[in-house]
Amino acid sequence: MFGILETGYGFWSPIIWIITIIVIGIILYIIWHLGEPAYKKGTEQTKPFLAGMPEPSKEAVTVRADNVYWGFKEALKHYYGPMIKTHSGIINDYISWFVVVLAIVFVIIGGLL
Amino acid sequence: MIPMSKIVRTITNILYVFIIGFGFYVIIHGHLTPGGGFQGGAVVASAFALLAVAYGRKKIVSMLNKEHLSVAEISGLLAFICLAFLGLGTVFFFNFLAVGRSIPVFSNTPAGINPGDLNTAGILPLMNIAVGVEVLSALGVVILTMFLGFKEGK
Amino acid sequence: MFENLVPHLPILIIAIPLFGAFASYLFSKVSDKARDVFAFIVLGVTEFLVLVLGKDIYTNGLRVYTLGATSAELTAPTGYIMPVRIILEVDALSIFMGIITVTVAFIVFIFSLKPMKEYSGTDKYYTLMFLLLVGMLGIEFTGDLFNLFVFLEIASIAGAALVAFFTHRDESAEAAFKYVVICSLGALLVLFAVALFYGQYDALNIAYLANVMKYSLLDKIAFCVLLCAFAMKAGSAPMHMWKPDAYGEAPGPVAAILVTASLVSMYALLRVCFTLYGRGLNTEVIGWIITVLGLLSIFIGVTMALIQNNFGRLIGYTAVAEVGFILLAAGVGFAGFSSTGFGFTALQAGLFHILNDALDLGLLFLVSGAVLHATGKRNLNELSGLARNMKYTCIFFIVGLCAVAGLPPMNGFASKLMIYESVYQFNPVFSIIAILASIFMLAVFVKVFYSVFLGPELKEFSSVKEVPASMLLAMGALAVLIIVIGLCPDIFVNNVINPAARALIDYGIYRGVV
Amino acid sequence: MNKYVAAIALIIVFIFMFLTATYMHPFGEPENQDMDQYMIENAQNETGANNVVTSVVFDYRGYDTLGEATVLFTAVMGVLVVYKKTRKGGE
Amino acid sequence: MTLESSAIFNLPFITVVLLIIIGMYALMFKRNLIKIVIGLTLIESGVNLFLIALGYRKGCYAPIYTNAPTTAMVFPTPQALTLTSIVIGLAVTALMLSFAVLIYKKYGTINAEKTRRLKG
Repeated sequence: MFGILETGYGFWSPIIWIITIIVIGIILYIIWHLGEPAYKKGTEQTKPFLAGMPEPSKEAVTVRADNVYWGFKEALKHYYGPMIKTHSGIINDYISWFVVVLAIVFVIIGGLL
Repeated sequence: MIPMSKIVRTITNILYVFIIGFGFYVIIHGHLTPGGGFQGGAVVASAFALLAVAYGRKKIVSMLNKEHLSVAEISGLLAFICLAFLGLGTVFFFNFLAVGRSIPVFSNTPAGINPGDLNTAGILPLMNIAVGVEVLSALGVVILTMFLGFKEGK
Repeated sequence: MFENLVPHLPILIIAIPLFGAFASYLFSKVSDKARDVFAFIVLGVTEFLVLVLGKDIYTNGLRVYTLGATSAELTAPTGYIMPVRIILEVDALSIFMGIITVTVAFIVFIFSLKPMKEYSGTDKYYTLMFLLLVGMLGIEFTGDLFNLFVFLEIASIAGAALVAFFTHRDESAEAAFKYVVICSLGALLVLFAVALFYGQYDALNIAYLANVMKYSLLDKIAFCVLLCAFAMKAGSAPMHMWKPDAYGEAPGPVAAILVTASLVSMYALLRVCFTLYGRGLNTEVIGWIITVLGLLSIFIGVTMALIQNNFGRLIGYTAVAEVGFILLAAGVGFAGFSSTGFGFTALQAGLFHILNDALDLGLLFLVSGAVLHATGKRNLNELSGLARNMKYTCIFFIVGLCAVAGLPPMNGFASKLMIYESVYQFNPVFSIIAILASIFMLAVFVKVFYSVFLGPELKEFSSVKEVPASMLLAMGALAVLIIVIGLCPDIFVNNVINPAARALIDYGIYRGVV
Repeated sequence: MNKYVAAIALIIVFIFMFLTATYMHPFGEPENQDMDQYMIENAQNETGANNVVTSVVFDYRGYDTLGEATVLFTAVMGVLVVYKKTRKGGE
Repeated sequence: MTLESSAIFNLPFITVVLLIIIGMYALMFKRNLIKIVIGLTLIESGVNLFLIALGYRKGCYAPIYTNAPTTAMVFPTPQALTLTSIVIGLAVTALMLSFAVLIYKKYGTINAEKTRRLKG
């Protein structure tokens, strides 16, 4: 049938998925519609309120890409430390890795098979 | 780079004609003797290298024009691929001069041991010449470019 | 008249871009406009021809072209057992890859019309682009091992020169040097393997070699060399390190087409495994090796992508992970070498993922090129809030993001679902790792999306304008392709992927031409 | 990358490459020679060239030669890209 | 099998292997970019020598009809292949050396340990 991909163990149909998304969207729209009607854009309501302090500049509050997964990187320090060290950027290391893989494949296929 | 001494330049003046002549000999006799377009082109390009070394940076720019060499390179390649395209009536790369023998150019086909005749081998000599022109100008461009080095923007 | 041309299409598809490469350099000496028009015509004609050939091959089966013989179908000389000339052999898989290659190249060409005007040396840029296309097409269509080496070198050299195109940047020279050293090492080892075959069987034709193969120790060693060389050129971990370097420093459109170039190496790997060796060696062990390489690539690629700060480099690491998915599927497909069951599904999924990968990563690299064109920056730390001024680019990025991360209903989801399900039959743990990596991938691109397009608008970007229409058109074409494939994956899988996978499994047809 | 691991890998590769050298047919006595024998016998007749190598280079494997000339052309383009004039603004 | 034709006396092939391994050694352990290029050309010469050596037949001459006896000729194909691969090697070497020159211009050094701004 059109739009149904049989994978052999299940199926995937984008059509059904889109119908589901539309239904969910309608429900969300209804919920949004029940919200506070007094909200107005561009009035005093939307201004950020920082305990009476002046608002800092945009440059200061921008979260930079480096800081996005800071906690994650900090938690996996023991994985990322050696990993960054391995990606040393020296061309000799790149070739060494190739030769190591070649040796392993030689031993497995040439030696054991 | 500064030009080399007068002795070197004089010898170069005499020698480079012979080197280029020998290179073209190798190109043209590619289907009869060891050699061919690539080897002959490399020989000719070595004459360019000799000139570049002997005369130095300033003089060589007036002697060899990179643009002209570039155009020669493209025309050699275009000639080569067009020769291949010409066989397309049968098959790409078909040796239409040697096999049908309808056109009396390069169409002799000797058999067995023979001293060799230039008028043989179909499109092979033409391809040799095309490739020879391409190689000599390509190597010439490389030699000139690497010899002259970086040019800063205006 | 046109019917007479169809037998010649395999060579014309390679020779016309090659002619275009030579002639476009001449044209650019006349004027840039003439060159652009000429290149457009040549690429359009190539695209048309490759589609015609595709239709022919999907209906009539494989096509053979003998270069220089008295007839195109005459693979061996009359009354003789083996081929002495170079043979082009185009089956469903080759033409599948060919259509991907030419389409991506066409779109990339349209994209690079505007942004490359700002740099010097555009004449060389287009010539090298054509040559890269020729190299890839040559690898795909050839039926001769030495010829494959030659075209591998053309693709490598053109790719390296394109990586170095931004000579005003310091790092591009370094990236190009690494790229050319790695590629030529791989190509030389391929040549070594070719020499091993030549010494044993005195033949260079893939089909003939597959027929007479004795699977001796020399053949095994040649297989190891070919496997490692092509895996390195495809960018599998732990031999992937050149990939983020090269992709990060290349111009955006060049990186987009280099993705396809590494997928062409993947094609060569599949061709060697399935067609040249087939069931001769222990498929289970080799399948395990390829699978493990794929898993390593997925894991390392995704985790390293998370901490990158350069736009191109980040997508380069995700490209490593995507190649890992393909290797995983191909390895499982090779382990269960059959035309039914999970092995076949995995193989189909791998081929489907090749198609999706070329489109998705191509789109993302084009977006990175567009961002570079608009702002002149690639560092994610310096970018912010571009969605306000670059609405369409932002939308295309969302499409690419969803596709690469495997969010429904994009095409990436369909192929990844097939990979998960078939790999689950092979080994459940692998499947779970792949699913986790896919979630990581989403996290990676959420980071990029947040830091480039969301966030407060900075003063320095307040004057940024949307990129020109030709670039939007190119990105839009890729996005539309992605959405169309995502919405009707069954049509593509049944009509395009299935014959290509069958061409790999039923290797007897390919081998039977000589 | 650990130097010792790399050295051991290199030694393993060397051992297997050495095996290829010893398993290959004895030098000067190839086992199969069908393709080349065909070329030696028929090249002069089919192409008309006295030099069999030239007939192989330009006729039997002419497509390779086209590729080879293209490689040279590509490398020249690459060299020209490297040495190209950079514009004033650094681009 | 006599001693001379026994497999261990495949000396040309052993030379080939040595050339390739020396080239790989240079690629893996030499930090000078020019030496890396030299290592690649060594591998390339090794492979070319391998091809040429495969095409040799004992007591045969160059495959040219001008002078050679028609029955005894060495294989022409490896010579053609080697010609192709030599030209390709030349092209690659020229390109790699250009990149090395460019790296020297930009970084002021050709030490591989110092030319690694792309890492991590």
